[in-house]
Amino acid sequence: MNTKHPAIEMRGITKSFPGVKALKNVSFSAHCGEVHALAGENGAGKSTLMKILSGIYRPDGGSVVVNGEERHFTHPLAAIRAGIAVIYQEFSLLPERTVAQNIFLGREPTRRGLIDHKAMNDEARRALALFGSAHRIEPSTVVADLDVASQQLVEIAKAVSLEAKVIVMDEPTAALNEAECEVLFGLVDTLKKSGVAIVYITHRMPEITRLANRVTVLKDGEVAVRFDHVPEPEAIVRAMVGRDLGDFYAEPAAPQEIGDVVLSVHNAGNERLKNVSFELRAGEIVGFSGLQGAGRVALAQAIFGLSPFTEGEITLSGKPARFTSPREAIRAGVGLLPGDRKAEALVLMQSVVDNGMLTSRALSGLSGNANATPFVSAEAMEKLLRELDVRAGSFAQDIKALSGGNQQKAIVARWLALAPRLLIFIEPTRGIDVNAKAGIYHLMRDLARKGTAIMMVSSDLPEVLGVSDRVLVMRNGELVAAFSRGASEADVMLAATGEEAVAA
Amino acid sequence: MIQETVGSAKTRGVASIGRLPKINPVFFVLAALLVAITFSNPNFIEPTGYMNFLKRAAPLAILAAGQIYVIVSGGFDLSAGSLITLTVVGSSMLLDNSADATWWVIAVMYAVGLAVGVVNGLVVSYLRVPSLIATLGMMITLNGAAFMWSSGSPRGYLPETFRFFGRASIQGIPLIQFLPVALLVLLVVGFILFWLMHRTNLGRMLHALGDNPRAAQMSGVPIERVRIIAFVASSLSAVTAGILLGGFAGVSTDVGVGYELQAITACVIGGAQLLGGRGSVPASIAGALTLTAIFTLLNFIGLPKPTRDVVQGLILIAAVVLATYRRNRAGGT
Amino acid sequence: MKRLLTAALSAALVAGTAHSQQLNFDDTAEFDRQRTLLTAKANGPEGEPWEQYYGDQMADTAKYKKPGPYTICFSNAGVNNAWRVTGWTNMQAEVKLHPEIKELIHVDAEGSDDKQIADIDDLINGGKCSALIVSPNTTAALTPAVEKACAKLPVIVFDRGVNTKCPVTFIHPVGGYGFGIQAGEFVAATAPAGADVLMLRIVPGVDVLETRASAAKRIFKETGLNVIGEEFTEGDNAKTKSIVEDYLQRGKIDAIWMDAGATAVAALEAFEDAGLPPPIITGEDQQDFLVKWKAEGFKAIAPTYPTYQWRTPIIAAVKVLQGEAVPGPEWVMPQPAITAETLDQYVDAKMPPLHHAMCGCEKLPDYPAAWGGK
Amino acid sequence: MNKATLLRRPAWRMEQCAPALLLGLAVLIYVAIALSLGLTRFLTPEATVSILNRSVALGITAVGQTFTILVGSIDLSVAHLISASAVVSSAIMNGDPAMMVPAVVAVLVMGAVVGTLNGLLITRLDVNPLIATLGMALIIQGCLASFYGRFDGSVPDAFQYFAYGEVLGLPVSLIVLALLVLGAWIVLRFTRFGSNIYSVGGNRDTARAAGINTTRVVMASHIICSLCAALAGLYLASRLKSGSPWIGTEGAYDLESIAVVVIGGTILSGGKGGIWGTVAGVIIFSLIDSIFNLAGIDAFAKQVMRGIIIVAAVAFYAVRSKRIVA
Repeated sequence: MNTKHPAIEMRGITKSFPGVKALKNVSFSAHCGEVHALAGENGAGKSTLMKILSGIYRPDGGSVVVNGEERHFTHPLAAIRAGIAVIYQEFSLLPERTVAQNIFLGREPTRRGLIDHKAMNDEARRALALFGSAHRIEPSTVVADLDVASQQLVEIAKAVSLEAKVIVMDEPTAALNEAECEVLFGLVDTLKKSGVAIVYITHRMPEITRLANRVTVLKDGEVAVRFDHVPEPEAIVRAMVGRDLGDFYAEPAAPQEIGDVVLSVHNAGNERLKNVSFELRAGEIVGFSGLQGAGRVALAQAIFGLSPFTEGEITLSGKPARFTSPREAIRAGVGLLPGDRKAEALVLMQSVVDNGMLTSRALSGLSGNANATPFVSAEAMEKLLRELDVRAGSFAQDIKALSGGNQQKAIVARWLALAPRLLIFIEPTRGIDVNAKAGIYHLMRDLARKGTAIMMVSSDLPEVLGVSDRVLVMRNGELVAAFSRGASEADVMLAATGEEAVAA
Repeated sequence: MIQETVGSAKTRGVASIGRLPKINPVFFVLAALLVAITFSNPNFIEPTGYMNFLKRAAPLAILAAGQIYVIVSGGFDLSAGSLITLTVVGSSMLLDNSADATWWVIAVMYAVGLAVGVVNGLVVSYLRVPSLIATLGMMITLNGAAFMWSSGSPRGYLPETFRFFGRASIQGIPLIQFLPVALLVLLVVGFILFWLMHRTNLGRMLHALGDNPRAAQMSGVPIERVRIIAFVASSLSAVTAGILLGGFAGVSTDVGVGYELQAITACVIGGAQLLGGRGSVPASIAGALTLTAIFTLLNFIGLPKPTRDVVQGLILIAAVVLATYRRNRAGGT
Repeated sequence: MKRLLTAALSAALVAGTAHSQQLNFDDTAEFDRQRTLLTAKANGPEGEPWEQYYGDQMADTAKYKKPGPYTICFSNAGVNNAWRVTGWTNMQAEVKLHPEIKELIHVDAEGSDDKQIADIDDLINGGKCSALIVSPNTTAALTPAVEKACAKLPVIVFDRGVNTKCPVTFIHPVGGYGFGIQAGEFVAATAPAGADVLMLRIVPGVDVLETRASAAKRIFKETGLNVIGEEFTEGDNAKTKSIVEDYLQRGKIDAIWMDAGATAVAALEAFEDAGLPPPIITGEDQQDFLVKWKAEGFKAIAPTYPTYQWRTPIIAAVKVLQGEAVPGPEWVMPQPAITAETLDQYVDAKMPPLHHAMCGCEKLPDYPAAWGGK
Repeated sequence: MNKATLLRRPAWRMEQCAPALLLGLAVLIYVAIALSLGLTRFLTPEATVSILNRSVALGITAVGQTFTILVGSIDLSVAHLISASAVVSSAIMNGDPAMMVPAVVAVLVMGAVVGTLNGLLITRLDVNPLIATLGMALIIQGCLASFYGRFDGSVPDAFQYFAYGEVLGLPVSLIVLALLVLGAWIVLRFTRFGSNIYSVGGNRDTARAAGINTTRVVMASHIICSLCAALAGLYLASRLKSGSPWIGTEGAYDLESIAVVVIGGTILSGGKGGIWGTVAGVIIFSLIDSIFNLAGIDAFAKQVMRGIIIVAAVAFYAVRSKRIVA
């Protein structure tokens, strides 16, 4: 192993997109056997930098040096051949192919020119064994049949099996629960020990503390600061946003602010939910915690009519509310902000205003004036967007040009226009930078203050504990515990995992 | 921020009509072609010249204005051409030269169109068959039905009352001398379709549906209903085009052949995004006029038919390349 | 890039043509032969042209003789235009006149050579056919299939031919030159010297249509008429009307010559809508044209490619199976043109617009209902 | 850990055996009709071969179309390419057996050129494949039409061996088709290229990020498709002794080949399906033809039912999916 040179070194990288300077003179390196954390707000340039490293983009200026040798990757394959593997934030698995086929995508083992399926499955099984016996993922399973966490693990196995010298992990824990995170952290440690250089991109400070040797913070396409040690989380956050975050979470609701029951679910269930009973009141934010697949999203979707309840009594403000379609739920005053904005909320080719007004228009008469619905007019929507501080060159521009946080706020505006009784947030801050997160939290609280009941599903435990007035925990499709404000992470985790988890 | 919001208020007017960043290039192309036609045939600027041109283009323009609904919603309607055939053949069968029947026959044809659109929409929405296949099946079925109904060749004349829409002109109008009824139909249908697409909730929902069906569904858009309406709009426009074509040229068995692809071509020339989310009724109509203008010009220049095929192919590809290029330049990443 | 593509393709095609010789659609000997036949006296019963024939060469059919009842098989290129619909109706009606025919098995190739070959194969292998009638979709393509069939049973070909003499007989009217001559000579005789003639054709490259056009062009050239254009309408009314409109916008048209009459009415309407008197026009025996002609009395002729030829194969098949001689190896039948003098005989407003009047079907069972008349 | 993260048992994947079910149904109907009409001679091995032989051209084209659809593209230019290759081959051969090899080479080169151009338009210029290949179809048609009437070529008898020859009682054409299918199966199942086709069809960005040269895969798929169309053209020239410029369009090979591929369970958006489904689709189409011939249903009614069958067969796969289609 050559320790004189860093495993990779990026020198003075500059990259522009039409109208945007994405990276300005950025230098970055990673040595063998270290974890170099890369932090920064969304849009700070982290992903662009990594796409240059992996050969997806070509830099306008600067150079990429691998093992002391300057390289110009023109294709991702060149980067992979040079020993650089990237685990992307967005899943890059093919749902219709098997686990083994995904792991060996584009580099299937062959014998006499033909793919050796048996060897491929065996190799895949070996790569998956890194996660221990807990995740028995069969290599011949079609990926679509796996749950989300297993899919993420396959994704990681894919990068690891490349036997790369450099592994870039772009928010690898975004879809993992705490227990699965631990498996991943153990794996990172193993890789580090075996001399792999790891670039670890994350928003989560505890992960940096837990794993990193060095930290680089990007801000607005430039290196804001580089620490050769792991500093206090506050220092990193300060460097990312340029100010202190005293009021990150909003004040909880005072008892008198909590009003009547809005949603009541009694002994409800469907194929993924069993015997669920709870109430949501006006003015409160209730967080739903649990492992991936515990049924939190399924519950939200059941309330919203997307995969309806098949049994139980559900009432909304006293009226029966077992909805069979989102439209029906929305008409009754339920709103839902999905976790995957791009796939489930945004209409990317339409303007910011169009995105904001979509639901208002959907509930109005088909032949009604699109710019003056009974719920909101185009002018009023623009005012609302301005109030929410949605930043866009123009509200008439396509929403795809906006940052994640601004897109999320535009989607919030979509629901605000309807003044819903109950608003469901799923992973409200996924892929949103620290600064914008605080804005979303305050927005949620303001809504609650105005009398909306808020249900929040999140995998970010500090977020759940920091934002919610109550926390409900789910496991295997059932509600297993309820905590009032002030519960500890340990309490919630214990409830979420059950006793078996303690043993594991 | 304040400056930005001022900017947004100013551009909002543009936003509401389909947000074309600039004037759609199809209008310039059309203008250039009309000038070229005039040069090759000075008579074109006479009312008979351009009115004949517009009359001839009207069926395709109406068809394109309907097809754009399906394209914006993310699909294709390949059954439009065969529905034209069915309209002409069916009308001739039912009418058999009896003028009195005109109105109810037209009503029956629109009912058939409505049914075809609804079935297309239902098959795509509920049986989840991609529209390419669903409307291909419908196309084959309708062609077969038209032949079955007429046992191979239409068995009735179309009376002048029926042919009025595609053939007659209103005489004695100042400045333009006369106005073909077909053009009047185009103006009325075009306006209705324009208004529905660019001024109403339906239009915005169509765009949302084509852009991201899942997001549309989760935002409360009645996606099945909206999709069915898109197919119905296309089918009804096909019936209208059929009535005009039957009127223009009388009975024949293969009137509609190839019209569906021409309509899709017109929409693409008008800058529509295939697979949904973007498209404009006026630009599609302009696309149809452009296509007709190209054929007319090639006719005037005296190019043989084979060349026309090649030119149509090249223009089709060039239009899409140009649109992609513009979008990439304008769209940032 | 696209230019490159066009160039490449053209090059490929040119390379292909380098070796092949041009098809001869302008055969002087054949032109003269057909011109003579048009005025020749046909053999056979007067007034029943479907039984008439030119020449006296007969095919010996003794070896095909077998007892009835017969199953006649018919491989049809398609029923995809009005002419074929009328013809097919004729044939079905003709079968009803022959009690010795037990069944007519009809297979429709839907205009596909490939399917027709498979169909013929099926019919032979089915083993039920006493005789096979073929109306080939394409001459060259169907030749091997017909040859194969000849080896097993008596074959009768009509309409388009095949490149083999193995069928018992090939039934067809005089031919494309004849059609072109009738129409061309009428225009030449009626129009003033140097008149402007627009030639409207369906598609290029189809043998029967090419010969019609070449015959007419030869006559126009001989008589000094000015052909202002030769346009392809694809048999589409709207296109026809548009083309004529465009020509009228640019100048005058004295006469319209058509290689097939399906869109004649559309061409006339272009004059009508432009407020011009109808030109000299050549059409075909389609009722809509005849009705208009009768009503407006313009100068016209309607050469025909008679649909009564669809009756003849059935007649021939029965004769063959009964061992009677039939004209062969070619059965050339008369190909009359409808003129102003004979128009009244054929015009019938009760028949549907696309009915072909030269059907010889007026006395057949179920006339006129089966043909869509009232 | 716990059950939630354990593998969910893969659901029985119905769509994998759906083509076989549909095929079984078609066979059943055919046999039932043949028996009920007392036409047992349509159930012999010879009849089976003859049924299969009906669709050789469609089969060859559909094998190629399977590649383009799997890779997430589509090819509407095959019908015109079939015409062009039939015409060009018969023109070059012009009855001379010595010209057979040059003609076959010329036609295959032409196919490769068209496939390459389709691929370039789609990958380099980013043109929607429907539009790119539709444009290409018009261009080929135009080029072909400008040579209408100049073709009097015919293939030599020796070349007709392709369509009419028999080896061990099996038609040569059928053997060629079978070999082609086998080859396609091996390519798709056992080569990296085949695997890449599924990957690119499944998600082009993912494939690219995994280091697959997506441009090359799409190009190659289009070239394979065009080569198959060219081969189909050669077959038709051999079968028909000469090439007519409308042979491809009159058989509607463009839309029919797409229809049989999707009836075989390959999804239009790509990445899922396979060659055996296509084979089932082709046989189903042949059977439909034979069933209608047997039952003596007229061509128009047949067309109506054919349209309905196409939609119904695809609905059979699609109706259970939760995906919203357009």
